[in-house]
Amino acid sequence: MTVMEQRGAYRPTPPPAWQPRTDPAPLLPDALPHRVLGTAAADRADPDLLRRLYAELVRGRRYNAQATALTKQGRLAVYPSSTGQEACEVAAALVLEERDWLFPSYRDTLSAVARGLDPVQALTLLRGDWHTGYDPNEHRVAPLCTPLATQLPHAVGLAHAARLKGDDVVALALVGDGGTSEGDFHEALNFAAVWRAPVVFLVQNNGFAISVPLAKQTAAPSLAHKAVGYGMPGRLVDGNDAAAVHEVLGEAIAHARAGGGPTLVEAVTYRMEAHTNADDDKRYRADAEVEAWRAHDPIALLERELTERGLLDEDGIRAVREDAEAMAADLRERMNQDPVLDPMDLFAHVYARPTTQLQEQEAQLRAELDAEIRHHEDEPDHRDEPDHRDGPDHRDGPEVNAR
Amino acid sequence: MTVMEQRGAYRPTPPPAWQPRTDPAPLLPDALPHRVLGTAAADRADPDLLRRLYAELVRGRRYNAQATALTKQGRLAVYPSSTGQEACEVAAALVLEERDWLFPSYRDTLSAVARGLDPVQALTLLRGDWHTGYDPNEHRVAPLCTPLATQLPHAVGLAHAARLKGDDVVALALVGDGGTSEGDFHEALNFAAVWRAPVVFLVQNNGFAISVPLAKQTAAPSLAHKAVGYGMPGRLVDGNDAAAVHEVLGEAIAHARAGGGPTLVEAVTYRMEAHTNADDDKRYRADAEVEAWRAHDPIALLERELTERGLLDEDGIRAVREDAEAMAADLRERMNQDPVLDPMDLFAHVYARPTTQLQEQEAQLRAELDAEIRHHEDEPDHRDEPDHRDGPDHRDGPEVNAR
Amino acid sequence: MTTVAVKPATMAQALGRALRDALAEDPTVHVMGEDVGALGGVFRVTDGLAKEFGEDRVTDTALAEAGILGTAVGMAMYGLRPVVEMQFDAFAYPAFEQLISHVAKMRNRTRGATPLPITVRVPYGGGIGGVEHHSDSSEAYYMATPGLHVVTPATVADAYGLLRAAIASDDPVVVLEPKRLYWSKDSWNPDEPQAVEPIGRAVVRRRGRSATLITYGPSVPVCLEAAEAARAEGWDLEVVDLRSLVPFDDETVAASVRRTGRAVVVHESGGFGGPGGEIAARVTERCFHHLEAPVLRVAGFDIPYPPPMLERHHLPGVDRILDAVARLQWEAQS
Amino acid sequence: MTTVAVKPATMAQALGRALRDALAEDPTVHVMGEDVGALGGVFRVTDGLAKEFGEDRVTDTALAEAGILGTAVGMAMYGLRPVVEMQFDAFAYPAFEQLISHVAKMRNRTRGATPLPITVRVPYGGGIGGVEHHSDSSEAYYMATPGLHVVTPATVADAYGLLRAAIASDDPVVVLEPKRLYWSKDSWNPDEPQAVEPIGRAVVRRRGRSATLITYGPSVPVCLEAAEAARAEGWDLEVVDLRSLVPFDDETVAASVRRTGRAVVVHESGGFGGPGGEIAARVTERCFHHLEAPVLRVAGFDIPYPPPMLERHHLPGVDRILDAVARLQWEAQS
Ligand SMILES: Cc1ncc(C[n+]2csc(CCOP(=O)(O)OP(=O)(O)O)c2C)c(N)n1
Ligand SMILES: Cc1ncc(C[n+]2csc(CCOP(=O)(O)OP(=O)(O)O)c2C)c(N)n1
Ligand SMILES: [Mg+2]
Ligand SMILES: [Mg+2]
Repeated sequence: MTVMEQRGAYRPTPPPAWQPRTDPAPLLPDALPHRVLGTAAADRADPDLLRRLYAELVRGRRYNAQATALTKQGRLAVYPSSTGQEACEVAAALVLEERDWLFPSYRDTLSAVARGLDPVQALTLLRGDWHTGYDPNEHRVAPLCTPLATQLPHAVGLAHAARLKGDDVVALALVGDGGTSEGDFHEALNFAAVWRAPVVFLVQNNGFAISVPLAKQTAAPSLAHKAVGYGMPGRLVDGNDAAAVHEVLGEAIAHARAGGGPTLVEAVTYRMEAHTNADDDKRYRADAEVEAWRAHDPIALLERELTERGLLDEDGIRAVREDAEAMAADLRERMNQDPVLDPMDLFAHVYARPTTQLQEQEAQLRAELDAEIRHHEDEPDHRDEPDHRDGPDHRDGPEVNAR
Repeated sequence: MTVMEQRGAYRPTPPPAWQPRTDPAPLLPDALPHRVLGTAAADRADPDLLRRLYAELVRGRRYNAQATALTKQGRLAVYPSSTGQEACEVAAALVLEERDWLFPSYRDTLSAVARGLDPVQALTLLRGDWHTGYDPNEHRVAPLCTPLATQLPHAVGLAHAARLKGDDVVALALVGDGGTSEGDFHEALNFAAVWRAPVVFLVQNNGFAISVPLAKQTAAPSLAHKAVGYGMPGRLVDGNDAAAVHEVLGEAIAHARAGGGPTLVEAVTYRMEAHTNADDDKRYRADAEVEAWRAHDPIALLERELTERGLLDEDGIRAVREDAEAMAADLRERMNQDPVLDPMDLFAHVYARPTTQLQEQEAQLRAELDAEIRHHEDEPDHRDEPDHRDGPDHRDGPEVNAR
Repeated sequence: MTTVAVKPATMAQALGRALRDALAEDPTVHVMGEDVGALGGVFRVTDGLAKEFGEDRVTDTALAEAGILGTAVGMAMYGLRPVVEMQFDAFAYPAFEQLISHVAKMRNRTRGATPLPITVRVPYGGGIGGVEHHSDSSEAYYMATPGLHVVTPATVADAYGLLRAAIASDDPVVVLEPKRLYWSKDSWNPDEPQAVEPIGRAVVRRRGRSATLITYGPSVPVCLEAAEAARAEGWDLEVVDLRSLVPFDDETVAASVRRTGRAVVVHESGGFGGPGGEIAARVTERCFHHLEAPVLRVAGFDIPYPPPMLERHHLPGVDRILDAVARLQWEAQS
Repeated sequence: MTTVAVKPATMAQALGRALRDALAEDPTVHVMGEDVGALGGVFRVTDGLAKEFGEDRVTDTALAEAGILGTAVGMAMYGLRPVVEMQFDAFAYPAFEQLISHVAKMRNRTRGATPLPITVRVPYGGGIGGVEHHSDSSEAYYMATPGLHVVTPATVADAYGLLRAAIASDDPVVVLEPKRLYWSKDSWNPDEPQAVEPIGRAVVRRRGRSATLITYGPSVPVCLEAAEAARAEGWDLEVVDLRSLVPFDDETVAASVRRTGRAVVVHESGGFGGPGGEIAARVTERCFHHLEAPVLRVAGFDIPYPPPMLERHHLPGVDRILDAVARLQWEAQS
């Protein structure tokens, strides 16, 4: 039986041959988001997993803080922080097998890092020395995707291809609440369901698309309620409860792996910082709202669970923090080094082989750069400057790096 | 209060302040399509309405047959017939008030005609003498729309604009089952729900998008189940039961008129003929399937109801058929006249005023046509030929007019 | 040019003022897009408008560009004049089908019965250190689409004048706003705004006799700088700012090139298939026997827009323009 | 050219044969799109393929062009070679964002780590009496997008050769298939198909000395006809079939124009912002001192594509081409 033949065999039939439609109930999410921490379900959770999640959350928070600091120092062009959303970012990375694929959006560098990517490579896009700073095939992390929701059909296609090949690979695609309004979201979920592709969609509903609150984005009971319209299950989860996100994603992935097809997971969370460093969130939300969410901090939630259950003590917390600091120090140090750039790279990867036209343009730029070097050599002060090493451009005005 | 402020006041709040989500149950369709004819509900139906629907169904069937015949005679470039779907086409037209707007897809000339459009003008697109053959404002019928689902956001925008102006206007937009897969379907429904726009979406699920059966289009329990994902009610109706379609659309329109926002209606029907005259449906479906649907013919269903209840007799049926024949004869006669074309129209409506560039091109074409005329005048045989009157182009090969 | 300069204003402010004046004068004008409300747009062009005119007139939409433009079509069909903001150049692409198949064609399809007075504002071009997909020069796509007008301001006054003209136009107009000029300042009196400019007129920004630089939008200041620098080489360059790509002002451009006998087209957009080909071809058709050298083009390379740290190598700068001027076969000078 | 002609085949058949051979030779090739399965495509190009290779290799997709191309991107990321069919030119527009922001750029974005060997087949152009949105010449959009290759066959043999080359290419290739040539026939031996053509080579279809007609796709036969008719006027026209718009074969084109000294670019696409501007500009840059007259352009008008009954007035025909040739300033002939 081919992959394609596994689809339900709908045939247009007139009444009385009409079948009652598939029962939609199992596809609908619960009324309230699923929670584990602080509930009886936490007892069933694997302590090692909880500790790993905790360590990664702390690292993640530190990573976000460090990246934001680097932005202030002009070392990054822009940084869209995931502070407050670390539970989603981290659980998404940890729940996958090595052979699986992650499709992050532009806000998800943390998830890519938690999956094992070099943090400096993950930040290349935002530093501005190249677009994608890593080989997607190495850790099976697709490029951080800026055109919203466009990565979702990619995840579907990859998962479908893997299934066609008979490989046991699941794709997990991340998208924001705002991104669900795009046509590509719709088309991706529909293809996934029709093809029963092994893909899981995680919507991080952080309440805003830049300044636009969810109420202007959708009138649906929840974003997870969109799932039934594609014929896949929709799940709602507390996005600040790392154990719950991990559990719900884990079930969805297992379902996909078993040939059950895609799942849509909505994680309810909150963006604690501005959209990016260039954004001014005072314009569109009240401090009180942000403060209210502080009481539901993903790290605090997990820390409380672990300490109350005696799975973590002061020493353990200190060790985790020290590890995070070491990561941050390393990141800081490496990001403080200027990247070495070769302007000729502009022409290297447009096509497999540059066209004659591009070769001409390459020669033109090379001649210009040679002339620049000669010019520098004439001025003794500059003789020691590295060639073609450019710093980030000068910027002014609000939001020039808004993404 | 402005239109915009009427939206539900979602605020991102952490637990325990989480509200249980809106109950999705009222937004979900019933398991089986709604029916009126042949059920107890038929007793409640207005006899006059049923008779009007019947007359229009018969006219509609005749109109489809006539248009198909005109295609065979080369009088139309192509015709996508709605034979079998007349109940949807006709109910959609009759359920609207005069001030309301209809947004048809390319298959819905019948609906436009039932709304009052001159059938010749409605066929202009398919004859090929111009694109839209009528002034959309005259009968409030938007242009027949070929790029699938792109008319849906138009309907939403128009309904929204009317509401902003305080006008009591509802828009009804038609789309096929295939069209629901397009991103524009998703974006239109989402905008409609967020804006609570007075718009109703009618999906004619006729089982196929050209050759592609519904099972390859969606895995959803029904297309109406998509509604809950936008926060609007979804209704499922027997698309061959004119009374049921009229009732369900009527309720949805009343709901929209009262400020309740949009509804998604899925009508289950069947395309009895090939996709267009240029299509070969033997390639993708069995005769038996088509035959099975013949037993559920929209005209027969309504005729049975009317005659059984004594609302229609032989004379009544004859009168209706004669009226339909007269319409067809008139259509045939008028379509057998060559349209008078002015090639200069090519430049007349590109912009409000032609650019100098277009004026130059206009002059060029005029000179060419003058030369052509001079050439004709030199050959006495052609002297009586009307100027610039072009017939439909020569066509060959399969599906060149597939749309 | 006759305005009394009161204080310098930025292009972003002038654009905002144009929207405000249009909203105030004409109740059918509606501004819509992502983040145009409370935030005032990511470039702050719509700052304060939602407060002044309310959410019904200045509307934060859901995040879906085809939906934004598609609903704008319906609104225009009902008599409104929507002004749509696309947040960045590359994020207008999802709306491409609506733009090409409906916005550009609706008047034609309906024999004039359904004109669509829609303004589509698109911040475009690079030079601001934006990460990928935030610096595309997409004008070639719009130019190749009959039924659209395409304008792009290079000065604060033109930003006001062209945007007002676009909104007033009964035809759809794509207003390409050069991102890197948003904070450029001019002496411009916001209380006596420049008159609405008719769409379709180029302007000579600098008179010169040796050769003509034909340019628009973000490259205008670069060309003016190049023209200054060229004086040292003995070249007196004329600079024509097209302002409107569609319709194209053949008269002004050809008159200049006939006078100078040499021309270079300058733009950021990639060269191949970019606006420069059309412009060079038109000029050559009209001025062939006045030309001492082929019309040359200085454009972005034929590559995807580079990352921030490399963009300066991509963007046409003064040196590259002067190099092209030097290649205008001066030895042939009579 | 060395193939033994056995029986005439249509371009549609040759394209189908190219797909079949590619599917048979390379298990990573997948064909996908609307109605490509049981129906064989609305132009029957994929006739029989689903039956031969199964639904997993030749897949009827849901009706969503962005979804089709977007999933193809993911499939290519996993090592497949998707061949995507867009049903008609104007129905490729919904996929524009995926094409521009991902398909064209992915190799570049990832420094070569993620090439996308995707073929996008787009039936294009008019002349078949199609109703609106079924006859667009959209090549200008693709040409202006670095990262894409763009080819278009004019002969049955090239249809096979170019499609095979496109599928074999490690870069994305847009194959523009001239709708009105689908049923054109050539002597072509389907059992000894023409060798795969390298992408990027123009070909001289007819030798001549008076002037060069530069053209491609659907306009090639028209130009050949015009060249025959021109003999009566004493003109011996050379006809260059570009075959590949990107990369552009400057060498072949410039060599021809240097030889003849005069050139006309002919295409169906609208003139303004269309391919002709780029071509004329390139030729002029390279051949300026060989040109006796400016390179002229014969193109579709700058209007939305006309309804079937009026399309013959829009399409460049023999007379319009000869008119342009007549305007090549023959009086200046030395
Ligand atoms: C197609 C597209 N349109 C617009 C943008 C500009 N933009 C970048 S982020 C953003 C908001 C995204 O909101 P959401 O999807 O909720 O993700 P979040 O930022 O909250 O993580 C917008 C509008 C974009 N990147 N892509
Ligand atoms: C955007 C777009 N893609 C493709 C097509 C070509 N096409 C015309 S009709 C059709 C099938 C439509 O199916 P459905 O929506 O179910 O409507 P039906 O024909 O059954 O009435 C297709 C693919 C189109 N018109 N527009
Ligand atoms: Mg968000
Ligand atoms: Mg259908």
